[in-house]
Order: sequence, then C-alpha cells, then structure tokens
Amino acid sequence: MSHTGEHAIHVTGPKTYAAVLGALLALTVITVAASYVDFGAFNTVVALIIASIKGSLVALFFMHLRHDKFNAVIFVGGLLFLAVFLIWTMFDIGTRTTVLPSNLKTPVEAFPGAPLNKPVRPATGQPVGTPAP
Amino acid sequence: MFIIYLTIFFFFFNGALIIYAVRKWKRRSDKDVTPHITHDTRLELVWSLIPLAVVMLIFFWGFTGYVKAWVAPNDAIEIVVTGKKWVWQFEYPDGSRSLNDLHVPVNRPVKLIMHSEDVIHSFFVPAFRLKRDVIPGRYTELWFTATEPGVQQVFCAEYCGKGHSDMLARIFVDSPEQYEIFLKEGDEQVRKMPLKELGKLVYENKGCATCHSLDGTKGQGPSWKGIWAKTHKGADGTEYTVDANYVRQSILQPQAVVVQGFEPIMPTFQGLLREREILGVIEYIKSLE
Amino acid sequence: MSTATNTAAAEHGHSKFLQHHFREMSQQFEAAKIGMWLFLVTEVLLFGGLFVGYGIMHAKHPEAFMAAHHHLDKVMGALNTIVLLFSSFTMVMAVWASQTNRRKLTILFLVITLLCACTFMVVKYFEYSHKFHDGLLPGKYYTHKGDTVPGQFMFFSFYFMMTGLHGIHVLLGMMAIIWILFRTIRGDFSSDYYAPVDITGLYWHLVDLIWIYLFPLMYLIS
Amino acid sequence: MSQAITEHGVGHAAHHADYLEEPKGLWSWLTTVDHKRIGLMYMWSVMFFFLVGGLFALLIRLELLTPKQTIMTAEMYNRVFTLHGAIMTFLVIIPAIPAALGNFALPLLIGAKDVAFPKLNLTSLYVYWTGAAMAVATLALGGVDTGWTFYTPYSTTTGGGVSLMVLAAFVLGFSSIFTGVNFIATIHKLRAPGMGWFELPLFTWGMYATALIQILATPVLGITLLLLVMERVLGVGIFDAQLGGDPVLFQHFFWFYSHPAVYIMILPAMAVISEVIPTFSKKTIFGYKAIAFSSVAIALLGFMVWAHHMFVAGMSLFAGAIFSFLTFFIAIPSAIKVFNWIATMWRGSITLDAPMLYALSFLLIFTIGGLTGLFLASLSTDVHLHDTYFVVSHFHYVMAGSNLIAFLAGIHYWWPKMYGRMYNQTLAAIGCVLVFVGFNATFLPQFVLGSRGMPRRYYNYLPQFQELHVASTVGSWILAAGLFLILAYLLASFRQKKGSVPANPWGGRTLEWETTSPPTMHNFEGQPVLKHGPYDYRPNPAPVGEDSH
Ligand code: HEA
Ligand code: HEA
Ligand code: HEC
Ligand code: CUA
Ligand SMILES: [Cu+2]
Repeated sequence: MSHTGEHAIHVTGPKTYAAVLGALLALTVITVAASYVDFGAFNTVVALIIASIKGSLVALFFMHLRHDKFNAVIFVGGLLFLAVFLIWTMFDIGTRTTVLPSNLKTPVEAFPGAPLNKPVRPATGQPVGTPAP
Repeated sequence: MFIIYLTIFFFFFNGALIIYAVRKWKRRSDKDVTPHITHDTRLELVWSLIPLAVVMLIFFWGFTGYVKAWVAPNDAIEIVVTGKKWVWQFEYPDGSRSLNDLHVPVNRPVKLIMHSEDVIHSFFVPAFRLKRDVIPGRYTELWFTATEPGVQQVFCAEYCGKGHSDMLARIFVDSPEQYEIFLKEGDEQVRKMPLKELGKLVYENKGCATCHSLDGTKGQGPSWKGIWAKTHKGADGTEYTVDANYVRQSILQPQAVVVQGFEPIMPTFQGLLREREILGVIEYIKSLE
Repeated sequence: MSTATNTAAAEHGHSKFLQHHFREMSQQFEAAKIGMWLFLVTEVLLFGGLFVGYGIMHAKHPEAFMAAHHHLDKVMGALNTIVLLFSSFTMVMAVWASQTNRRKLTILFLVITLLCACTFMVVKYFEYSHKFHDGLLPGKYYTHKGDTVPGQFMFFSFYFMMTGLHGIHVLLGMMAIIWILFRTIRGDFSSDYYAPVDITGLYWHLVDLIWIYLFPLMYLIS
Repeated sequence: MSQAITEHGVGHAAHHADYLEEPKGLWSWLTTVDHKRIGLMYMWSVMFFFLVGGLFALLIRLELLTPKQTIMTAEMYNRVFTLHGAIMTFLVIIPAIPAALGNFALPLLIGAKDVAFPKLNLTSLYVYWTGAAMAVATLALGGVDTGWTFYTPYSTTTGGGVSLMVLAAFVLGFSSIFTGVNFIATIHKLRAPGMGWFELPLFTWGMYATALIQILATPVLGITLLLLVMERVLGVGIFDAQLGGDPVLFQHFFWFYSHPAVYIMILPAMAVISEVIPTFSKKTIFGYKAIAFSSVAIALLGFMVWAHHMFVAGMSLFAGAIFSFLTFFIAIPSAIKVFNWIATMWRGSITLDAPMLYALSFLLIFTIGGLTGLFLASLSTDVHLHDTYFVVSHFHYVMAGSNLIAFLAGIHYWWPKMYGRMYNQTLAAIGCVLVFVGFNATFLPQFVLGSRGMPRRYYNYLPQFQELHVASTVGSWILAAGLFLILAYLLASFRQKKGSVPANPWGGRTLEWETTSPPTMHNFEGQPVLKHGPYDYRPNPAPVGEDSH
C-alpha cells in the first residue's frame, strides 16, 4: 500500500481546472452584467445565487470536495451553523414590533446630522431611592 | 400565583430526586463481580420521555403566562419611563413628571412605555414579577394592574455602571382619592420641595432649558439671567416690567407679549404646569441674578 | 520534530516527514486535511459574523446602503474578482503539479499566484486611497460631504471591516505561499508528501471564496 | 486484567525514563510538544488563575457582608466582579478540562502517542499565556467594569481597559479553537487499531462534542469582540443606537458563542464523570450509546437556544417562544445522562475513593444546577428571575459546582497517572466534604435571595437581604478552606517517592491504565492494540466487536 493512500486522492487534471476557471470568469461577467438589469426585489437574490454557484464550483473542484465527502460534511456543517446564526437572529430582529407611545414623539432619530445629538440633560435630584419598608 | 406553584413543585421534585439518588448510593457492596448490564432501551425511553413531557408542560405554562403579560389592555394609563444613569423618570399623560417615584392608581391597568437615554437599564418590580429592559433608541413596554395599595420597590436589573445598585425607584399604589391629589398637586417630593428648587426642576424637566439659558446667552428665547424686575420692550414697542404676573402670563399666554427681537414661537404651557410649579418658576427667575 | 527515540517510524524506514506519532503518511495527510478544513470552518464563521451584521444593518438601512455603494467602483471590483479567480486556478494547478512531481511547474504556478495576489493588493490600495481621499471612512472618521441619504457611513464601516479582514487574509495567504514556494525550491515535496501545498491551496481558495461573496454584496447591491 | 497487549509487553516500560524526567530542564518543558507536559502546564496555569479568580470571589463575598460599603468602593466592586467572571470563564473553566485533563488523558485513552498537531498544541498554550497576560494587564489600565458579558452600549462608552480585555478574550478564543481542531483530528485519525467509534472511552466522546462547539462558536465570539473594539475605536455604529445600530444585536452575537460555551464547560465535566463512575462501580457503563449521542446532541442543540438570555431584552414574543421551547430540549439529553450514571451505579460494587466522592457531589449539584436552569428557560418565571441572584446561583451550580468539581474529580482520578504518586485519602475525603458543604452553603442562599428579587451585580442592597448574604459569605469561607486543603495535600503528595503507586490503582479498564505511572514520553511501548471494550468488567471480557461495552 502506498503511503499516500490513493483511495482518498483523485488527481484531477488541468483540463477540468481550466474549464472551471472559464465557467467562473463567465459567471463573473454575467453577475456584473446582471447588476445593470433591474430585477426589482430580486437583484440581491440573483447576485447571491450567482455567487453561490461560483462558490460551489470553487469548493467542489478547486478544493476537491467532490471527492472528499468527509471534509465536505465538515464544511457544509459549518455553513449550516452560520445559517442557524442568521435565521435565529432574524427570529428576533425580523419580528419585533415597534411600540409607539401616544404621548411622546417618535423614537430618537438616529443618524449624525439629524437633531438627535441633543445634549443629555443633567439628571436632577439625587439618585437615592429610599428603600420601601 | 403560578410561579409559586412551579417553584414549590420543583423544589419537591429536586428534593425527591436527590433523596432517591442518595438511597441508591447506599447500595454499596464489595462483591467483585458486577452484572454486565449494557443498556435497557425501554428504561431509557422512559426516562427520556417523562422529562420530555415535564418540560413541555413547563414550557406551556411559562408561555401562556408570558403571552398574558404581553398585550396591555386598551384603557391602560400610559406612562413614559426614561432610564438614565442612574435615575428613573416618569412622565404622566398630563405631561407632568416625577423622578424615582411612580404613582399609579389601584386596580387600573398601567402601561409603561420605556426608553433609555444612555445605556441599557432594566425596570424590575419584584412584587409584580415584572421586568423588562430599557433600551436606548427604542421603546419597550410593560404593563400591570396593581391590586393593593402600598409601596413597591423598583430595581434596575441591567448592569449600568457605578450607580447601578442605587438606581432604585418606588411605585406608590394610590387609592383613587390619593391619586387624584397626586395628579393635581404632584407627588410628595414635589409638594415638599422649596419653591425655588421646584422652579429649577421645572426649568430642567419641562423643556424651558431648550430655549432659555441661565448665563445670559441668547437662545431661541431670551436668557433668564438677571431679567427679574427689569423693564423690557415688547415687539410692538410697549414697555413692561418682568414681575410675577408677567412671568405667569408669558407661560400661559406667551403670545400676549412677545419680547423684542424674538419670534413668537414659545408654546403655551397652559395645563402642563401646576399652579405651584408656576410659582416655583417665578421664584427661580427671581433668584437668577 | 521530536528528538526522542522514534521507534515505530524509524524501524519501518518511513519518509523523513512522517512525524513520530503517526503510523503512516496517509494518516498524517488526512489528519492535516481535517485540521485544515476545521480551521476553514472557523474562518467561515468568523467572516460569517460580519456577513450577518452586514445583512441586518442592510435590512435596517436599505437606502443608505444603496446610496453608499455607488461610491465603489464596479470595474475595480470585477477586476479584482477576476484576478483572484485566476490565482485560485493557478494555485490548484500548483497543487496538481506538486502532486504529480512536476517541481518546475509547481514553482511557476506558485509564482503566478503570488503575482496575482500582489495585483489584488495593489488594486485594493488604489481603491482604499481613493476612499480615504473622499473621506469615505468608517464610523466617526467618515467626513464625506454632500450625502443625500443619512447613515452611509455604516456601509463604509462594513466595507472596511470586511475587505480589511479579507485583505489581512490575503497577506497571510501570501506568506504561506512564499513558505511553500521556498520548500518546493528546496525539493521537499513529491507525490508522497505534498500536504503543505495542498492545505495552503485550501486556504487560498477559501480567501477566494469569501471574495466571491464580498464582491456582489459590496459592489453590486441594488 | 489487561485491556490491551502491547507489542513489547508492559514489563519493559522501565527501560525508558518517564515523561516528567526526560528530557530535563525548564527549557525542555517550555519547548515540549508532548501532550502530557502541555496538559500539565495548562493544569497548573488553570489552577493558578482559579486561585486568583477565587480570591476575587472572596473579595466579592466580603464586600456583600453588609448592605452598604464594607471594604471597597462601587467602582472597585464592579471591576472585581468583572475580573472574577472573565478570569473564571475565559482563563479557568473553558481550558480547565479540555486543555488540561483532555490534553493529558485523551491520547492515552485512545492509545495514541500524541495529539494530531503537537506544535499547534504548544502554540495554543502560548496563545493562552499571551491572552492571560493581556487580561491581567488590563489592571494597569484601570481595570474593566463591564461585567463579563461586555454588553453594549455600556461597554462602548465606559473607560478603562475594555479594549484590551476584549482583545485578550479574542486571543484566548484562538487557544480554545486550536485545542478543538486538534482533538477532532486526533479522535478521527489517531485511535488505536481496532478501536471503533463505540469502543472509544466516553471521555473521548465528550471531548469530541466539546471540540465541535469550540470550532463552531468561538470564531463568532472572535468577530463579536472585534466588532466591539471597532465600535470603541472607530465608532462603526453597528451596536450604537445613536448611529442607527442595534445594541441588542450585540447580545445575539455574544450569546451565540456564550451559550454554546456553557456546554464547552459542562460536556467535559460530564466526560470525566462518565469515566469515574464505571471505574468505581466496577460495572460497565449503562447505555453507552445514549451517553455518547447525548453529548453530541447537547452540543448541537446548544446552538439553537442562545437568546434565552435575552427574554426581557425587548425581544419579540415570537422569538422568545421559540428560544424557550428549544431550550427545554436540552434537558432531555442531560436527563438521559444523569439517569444512566445512576443506573450504572445500580447493583454495582461501589468504592468511595476520592474521585468517586467528587463524582457523586457532581451528580447532586448538577441536578440542582440543571433543574434551576429550567426555571430560567420558562418564559414567565425568567421575567422575574432574570439578572437576579437566582441566575448567579444557577450558573455557579453548573460552572463552579459541576464543572470544577468534575475537574477536581479528574485531577484526583488521573493524579497517580500524572505523577506516579498518591495523595492522602482521608484528607481527600475531608476536602471533598468541605467543598460540598461550603459550596451549598454559599450558593443555596442565593437561590432564595434571587427569588426574593435581589438583583445581581449590586454593590449596595436592601437591608432585608442581609441575613442570606451573610450565610453565603460564611459558606464561601468553608469552600475556600476546602479548596486550600485540597491544594495542600496534592502538593504534599510530592514528598512521596515517584512510582509508589501501581500502574492501575483504581482498577480501570481504559487504555491509560495499561501504561506505567507516570508514562514514558511515548505513552506506550509500541502501539497498543485494543482487545476489549473500555468498560468491560466481566472476568472474561468479550473481544472487541462482540457486545463489548
Ligand atoms: C456550565 C455552564 C452551564 C450549564 C450546563 C447550564 C445549563 C442550563 N442553563 Fe444556564 N447559565 C449559565 C451556565 C450554564 N447553564 C450561565 C453562566 C448563565 C448566566 C450568564 C450571565 O448572564 O452572566 C446561565 C443562564 C441561564 C439562563 C438565562 C437566565 C437569565 O439571565 O435570565 C437560562 C434560561 O433559560 C439558562 C438555562 C439553562 C438550561 C435549561 C440548562 C440545561 O442545560 C440544564 C439541563 C440539566 C438538567 C435539566 C438537570 C439534569 C436532569 C435531570 C436530573 C433529570 C430530570 C429532568 C427533568 C424532569 C426535566 N441558563
Ligand atoms: C468557573 C466559573 C466561576 C467560579 C468557579 C466562581 C466561583 C465563585 N464565585 Fe463567581 N462568578 C462567575 C463565575 C465563577 N465564579 C461569573 C461568570 C460571574 C458573573 C460576573 C459578572 O456578573 O459579570 C460570577 C459572579 C459572582 C458573584 C456575583 C457578583 C454580583 O453579581 O454582584 C458572586 C457573589 O457571591 C460570586 C461568588 C463566587 C464564589 C464565592 C466562588 C467560589 O466558588 C470561589 C472559591 C475559590 C477559591 C476560594 C479559590 C481557592 C482556590 C485555590 C486554593 C486553588 C487551588 C486549586 C485547586 C485545588 C484546583 N461570583
Ligand atoms: C420653543 C422655545 C421655548 C420654550 C420651550 C420656552 N420658551 Fe419661554 N420664551 C421663548 C421665546 C421665543 C420668548 C420670547 C418671546 C415671547 O415672549 O413670547 C420667551 C419668553 C419667555 C419669558 C419672558 C422673558 C422675558 O425676558 O420677558 C418667560 C418668563 C418665559 N419665556 C418662561 C418660560 C418657561 C417657564 C418655560 C418652560 C416651562 C418656557 N419659557 C419654555 C421660547 C420658549
Ligand atoms: Cu440602570 Cu442598572
Ligand atoms: Cu444559556
């Protein structure tokens, strides 16, 4: 048995690599071109889909994940947890409702330049709440 | 209340479990050979499914309780709570404010609309089992109905620096009569405060400070420094003296006499200031040499 | 490598690159690959945090991000994308060459990869200095005048953090490639032992992969 | 009975000097790539920082003896508890079992000569020391007063060495990642021939699950902390409401790491317990697969529940419900483990040696700690209990009580293997009882305090809480006495002659007991080959593969 353990190593030839490079470059051109076309709400989606195709090409061919099932599991697993992070966070951020008080202005408007940088008025009175019996 | 049942249930559950386990340890022998039991799927299923059932039950309890506490009834009194290092400020529907003392009527739902001016704080009333963070740049809300008159402690439960453990407040649950008095004359703190200090409080809390300075610089409105008993010219040329009646008029009907060189932009404070607070402002202006 | 007596390995006369605690080269190679992939996962999650932050802030201030991204130069971005993709190709060719005992070719491809990396950094330098000049800087250093939509600084906060972190990775990758180049010239690698080339390649592809996402998110949003 | 037959037989081990001896000299230790030496250096570093963190804890307790100022000012108090929390989490408990005991024992347990990447292992130690030095250096910059959670916007506005402390935690994260990468690669690739996944000792499974979390969660902490530094230095705005950011987003980022991190703390503890209990019950582990898979289940589920720390932080109702619901599921694998351990003891032949005493303390304390976690996971109870001493007590039960007691169990279990010496058993029993009693005396009162509404991180408190605080403080002294006693008799054991204990003092069945105590630099003479399962206590163990555990 050879020390490199061929069972795991497939030598992919330069032809495949060149073809993949060609595809990647083509996709880059497409995505730039697509950015001039207006797909409405789907602009970002289109761009990300193209990016994902490119990413998969790199991962499958250049990084040999096509023949490397175990490490593919590791990598995809990592991506899944990233997805959990994003989606679970959106559970909160995406579903918060804004409470608007009837007797106060809208929440602090929040950009420099906007009149939010008003000085915080000094607190009055002493912060010494006396405990309840 | 629900929580208490849960607590009791769990303390007993804990206790039983521990005693149970302790009993087992007693089964100690120095036999050499032990039975070779690798596993017992049925038993293991039992002790996975029972806890599953238990936790689902707790989740359900906790969840329903939480939902109930989520939506405030429509007729709730809305009070705006501002947290800042390290005081709580309450603003009532009539625009009056108080610091660190919150007055609410008994048996009426109250809705607190809270935000912070600096870092995150958290409004915590142990007696009501209530807590919610108070966040800069956003409103959070909290509601309750106090069922017994009395005084309750409020803590700040989100760490906010040096004064965190002193950022206390009290909730005065007033009988309807007491609450009426409070609405008319302010809370005890305000009622006992010397007029001059009350005036200063009004100046800082009611927005006078946004237009009037104390050091003579001209803002959107004239500075208050040294205007007492001086004679001023109005926009139409009439002369008048700054005295108690004039100050009162400026507050309640600012457009009646507009000071020369200023726009008639001062809003009326009719209904927003209590009588004693107006007197306070007068005293305060008097004191500003 | 350990100086202590190395019984198992010495007895069987393995490659001199076999470390004492491995039984055979394939075991060592596979362990190295697993290690590298695990590390790549940590990189993905590291960048992932920034992507999540970017996504959420983008959703919060869509107009500001839209307006701000017009300050970026699509052509430069596309150019850099192409350069990096090409370097990824030459990198994988270097791995292939080393795998098949073509030492000269390995050296050639590694050098091209390095040149591509330098090109990338040079283009980035021009982009950065342009932004610096216009005051398009992150956070409180944002001094650009004449914005119509407030909050554009936020976009540049992310632009600099993300491309900056990516740039650091490019630099680290370049160092790794130089090291590999050096060892190739020294003649360390052969079809029996080329794990370092392979894992450096993996790292380099990951850097490329991240850029593949950065490019549309930064330059092409609309 | 021997689990493995080595190529040269055990008897020949005496030819080689053990790993403590050879090579000699401080320099050889500082440059070693031997997993056992690195493990020991980690262990002593962790113990040192445990001592430091513990002294800060005693200061906290002393200050809380009276409702008003006792020995320090409020600013000082805030710095002390922040440093206590940060040291205990980042410098003590996260490396405690994985990096110290794991490094020492894991390769031995699977019959390997070392971890997969020994140099990376040494790097991890140096990274740890660097991070530790940075954390300590913040003292010179006036300390840090943010609490160990570094919540924005407080942490972006307060002064002091926050940035440095945050960078220290960032650096420490890398040492943890390196350990994790190392362990996974080691477990996959360096198992002894014949050792299938289900012949792995359970300690290994626990380490594997821990390493998964270290790899998946720690980088997010890294980027979170970098964002925090950026926010402080550049004002990038992402966490600043004034600039259009979202301060609560920081909490999502932080807990995405820090909740899984609590399982970085408890899984290794469970791993140790899974070794100790069968050894001292002289009985095979009950439900091997259930324990193994529940570790992995805890690790993976642990990623989906983080926002249970934020129920009152203005989260939406929907998010609150989801996170609460998922949190409860973690109780199931934990329950499985607890019951399986008890079942392992059932009808066993139990000897109450020191490691077992600690393991039993663990069982009791973890039950309390874990079940109180359920109170916090339940939405409406958490509204009341959040940020009170109930939470403080909960996490001390699981962190200090469970993890550190398991750490102690592990130290006592492997001490003879590490040093070839045995500590005094009587003192060990006394020490364990003191720790158990002291621990409960310190933290039980805090549950009551918390349920009565005493908020945490409070420097001044209402007089009505004083009695319970005094009880807690007194408890902390008992606890400290116990820990100092332990330290003392462990050190005293060095007066013994090395090699005065047999290779297998407890009669364990896992591979590490097959080699000499202490082992040689290469762990085993030749490559050990597995002959029977890790917990097979039958007089005639079945060969590997046939009902071996
Ligand atoms: C080692 C660390 C560790 C561990 C293992 C745990 C375990 C758990 N924790 Fe804990 N937790 C912390 C460390 C830890 N925690 C820390 C540090 C904090 C506070 C951080 C800060 O704010 O500073 C915290 C805070 C914390 C909170 C937030 C409180 C708040 O701030 O409001 C919550 C809420 O859900 C929670 C829940 C749980 C749950 C459900 C478990 C579960 O995993 C427990 C599972 C175990 C069991 C259930 C017991 C065993 C089972 C049985 C004996 C069988 C019987 C069981 C049933 C019938 C169900 N924890
Ligand atoms: C691993 C984690 C860990 C450990 C072990 C401890 C241990 C202890 N903690 Fe810790 N604590 C935290 C983690 C931990 N804590 C965290 C994360 C916080 C939150 C901080 C924040 O709010 O930001 C906190 C907060 C906290 C508070 C709340 C402060 C507040 O909210 O105002 C209190 C108060 O009582 C406290 C007390 C104690 C005590 C008495 C011990 C005792 O158990 C300590 C006993 C130890 C000794 C006395 C040292 C003796 C050691 C030796 C002699 C070394 C020998 C070594 C060996 C034998 C191995 N801690
Ligand atoms: C929106 C800005 C604004 C606010 C808020 C404001 N003022 Fe004025 N105030 C003015 C202007 C402008 C004038 C001058 C024109 C006028 O008299 O109407 C003025 C005039 C006055 C004068 C007469 C001063 C003089 O020199 O004759 C008094 C007294 C006064 N304000 C009291 C108050 C008090 C008390 C409050 C708060 C409870 C208050 N103001 C809040 C804008 C403001
Ligand atoms: Cu405000 Cu704590
Ligand atoms: Cu948690």
